[in-house]
Amino acid sequence: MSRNASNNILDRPLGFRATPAGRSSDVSSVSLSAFAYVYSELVQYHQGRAASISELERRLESAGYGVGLKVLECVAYRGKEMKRETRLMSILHFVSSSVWKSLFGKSADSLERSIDNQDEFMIVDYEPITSTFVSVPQDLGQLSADAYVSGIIAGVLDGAGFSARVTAHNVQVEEGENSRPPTNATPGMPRRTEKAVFLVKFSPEVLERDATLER
Amino acid sequence: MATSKCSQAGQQLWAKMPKVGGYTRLCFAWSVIGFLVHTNSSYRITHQANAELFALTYGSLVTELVRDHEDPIEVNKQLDKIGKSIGVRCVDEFLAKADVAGLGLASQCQSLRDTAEVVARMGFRMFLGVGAECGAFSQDQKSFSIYFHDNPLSTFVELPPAGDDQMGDDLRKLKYSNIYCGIIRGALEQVNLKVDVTLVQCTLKGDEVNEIRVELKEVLADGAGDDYKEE
Amino acid sequence: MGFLHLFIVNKSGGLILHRSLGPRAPSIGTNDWLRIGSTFHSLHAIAAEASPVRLPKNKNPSGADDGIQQIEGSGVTLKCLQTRTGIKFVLTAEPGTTDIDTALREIYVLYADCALKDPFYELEMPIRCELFTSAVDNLIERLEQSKMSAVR
Amino acid sequence: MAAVPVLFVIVGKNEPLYEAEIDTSTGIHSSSSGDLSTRQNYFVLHSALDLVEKSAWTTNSMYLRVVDKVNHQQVSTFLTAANVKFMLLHSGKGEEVVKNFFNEVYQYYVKLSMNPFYKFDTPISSKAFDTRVRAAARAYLS
Repeated sequence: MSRNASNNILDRPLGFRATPAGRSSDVSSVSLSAFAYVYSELVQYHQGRAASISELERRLESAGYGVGLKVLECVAYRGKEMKRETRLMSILHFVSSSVWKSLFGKSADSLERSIDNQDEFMIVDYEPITSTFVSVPQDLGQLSADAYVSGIIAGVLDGAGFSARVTAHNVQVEEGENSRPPTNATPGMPRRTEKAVFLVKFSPEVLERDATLER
Repeated sequence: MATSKCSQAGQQLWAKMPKVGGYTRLCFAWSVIGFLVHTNSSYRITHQANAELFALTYGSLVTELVRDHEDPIEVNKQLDKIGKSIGVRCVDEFLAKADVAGLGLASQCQSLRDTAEVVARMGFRMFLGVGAECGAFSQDQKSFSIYFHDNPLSTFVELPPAGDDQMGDDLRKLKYSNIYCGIIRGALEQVNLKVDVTLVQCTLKGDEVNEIRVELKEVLADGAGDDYKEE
Repeated sequence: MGFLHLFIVNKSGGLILHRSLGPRAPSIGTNDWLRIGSTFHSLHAIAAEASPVRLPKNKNPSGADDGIQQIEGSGVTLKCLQTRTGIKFVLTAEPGTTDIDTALREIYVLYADCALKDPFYELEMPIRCELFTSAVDNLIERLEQSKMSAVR
Repeated sequence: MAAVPVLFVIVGKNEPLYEAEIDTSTGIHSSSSGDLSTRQNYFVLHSALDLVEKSAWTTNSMYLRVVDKVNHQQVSTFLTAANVKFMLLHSGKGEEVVKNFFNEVYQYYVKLSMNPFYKFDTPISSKAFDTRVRAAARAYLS
């Protein structure tokens, strides 16, 4: 066993980080730049190994999927109520508020049900952290740098038993649509012209199950 | 723009400083840091990201590398190479933002000791929000170590204990935080300091503290590594 | 009086960005720009050699290579920020324009944020990051407005 | 009367991830004659799985209490947020006691699952996890 066997991760509080005095470090954030650099390298690593734009998006989604499964358990455990989400709307609220707050420090800007098809929902974020400093070049077309986040959402939903296809889309922000002041960008940075729309398309059996529970 | 006003004041104050040895200027710089930013930490980038999302994202990168390369020694090399790609980029942010805050401290890195102080104290604090110390300077002042306890990268990580199984033995040869070495090497190379950087102690292996050893190889005279090419 | 052009030269003298910043900026063809970039790069180095005052190890106080920092012409003022990592940010403006140094430092910060953190930007290559160019325009606009209100 | 051993199994989507037959007084592997991990007990646990599937969607609490009784054996279940099933085959331990045991194990399970090197829904081979689960059984179920 390692020399100080006692400070096994299972004995320390979840998310514990050592400080010289051995107490838990209360610093729960790193600079946005640190995250941006690591994420940029993750994207470049997958871009080097992907043959097409859609494969790059699939790879970023799968990178996020594993994280989503962990985040589901971690956020539920920290919720302390020892509850599980069993209904469609409750898991969507769990994602757009609890998961978003835990990962991005604020809840998603909106959660909407698509009008034309019942199995589709949209989670909107005007300032997705993963594309804070990203400029997708023309030749990469519709690639969204937020595919990693859609993978996280898919991991949370599948884990909870609501399997769904989740895709990230960057959509132009209309004039006056987003009145909230920008939060997580350098002061000199202009306001974002695109928002991230995470399209969640649930599988049929999930909808059936939820319908039976309705009755 | 509050910051730029301070920087002009900082510049005038700085210019009036009598032309004395670097040491006095270094002390002046420390007081400027204290005054301009937080008392207990040097310049910190205002915009933050969740530390656990950061740790999980890095974890996803490392596990992807382990899946693609299997051999832990190769993964260590990849982490160092990825770190270098970050290092050559983040050094400009460090210089630019320290400059805007009127510090211009980086310019005072005449000796390796100053550089060690700046990298350990300001670099780790600015990007990771954690304190790091430097020490163990060699006789010839050519190498030093950076020590830190709080490692945001390895928040949830536990390497399997020795002798668990073959996969476990491999993982124990993995230097999980090796990316730090590439970052420091890349950053210093951009300012003409060719260094070797190795992770010598890691709390994941049961050590008391994380230690990174930095050894100066050569001071590049002309343009900053202008034969820069992707390794 | 206002800003005219911004151009950025990488370590090896290659032009990685040129941008006109205002209506009064004369239009210059891309080939001319490439020549301007490399010529300025070599002039910058020669100036350090030819300068009567030689700084220790040819480094100015900010630790960057010494060289041309400012050129005052009758119709234009040119200012150059040379970074320790060897990149040159050069701004030209009509004489009497203030805040050029502030603009250069802010542009350096924007370069560090919008170009260097973009996964699709390759170091030393021409900057095509749309975030960077719009951030620079936004900065120049802000500085011009603050001058406008100051003049009134 | 020697403490009656319990059988604790963690079941993933469709395979067991962890298994421990625990003599709640000593916490080590029970060597008592009535070897618990007989095929018959696995059959009991297996059939309880279907009952768990059904009640998983009708209640949203993680602790499902006793889902099945077979002669004098009871099956208590705890369902994590990601529908990983903790199942305990015991002979009538108190509801509160079993709940505390499950909460303690859940805490270890979450910490284990956050490790980037642990892949979701794969067998748990960590010895540290095993020793702490046995200690928890001793603490709560003896």
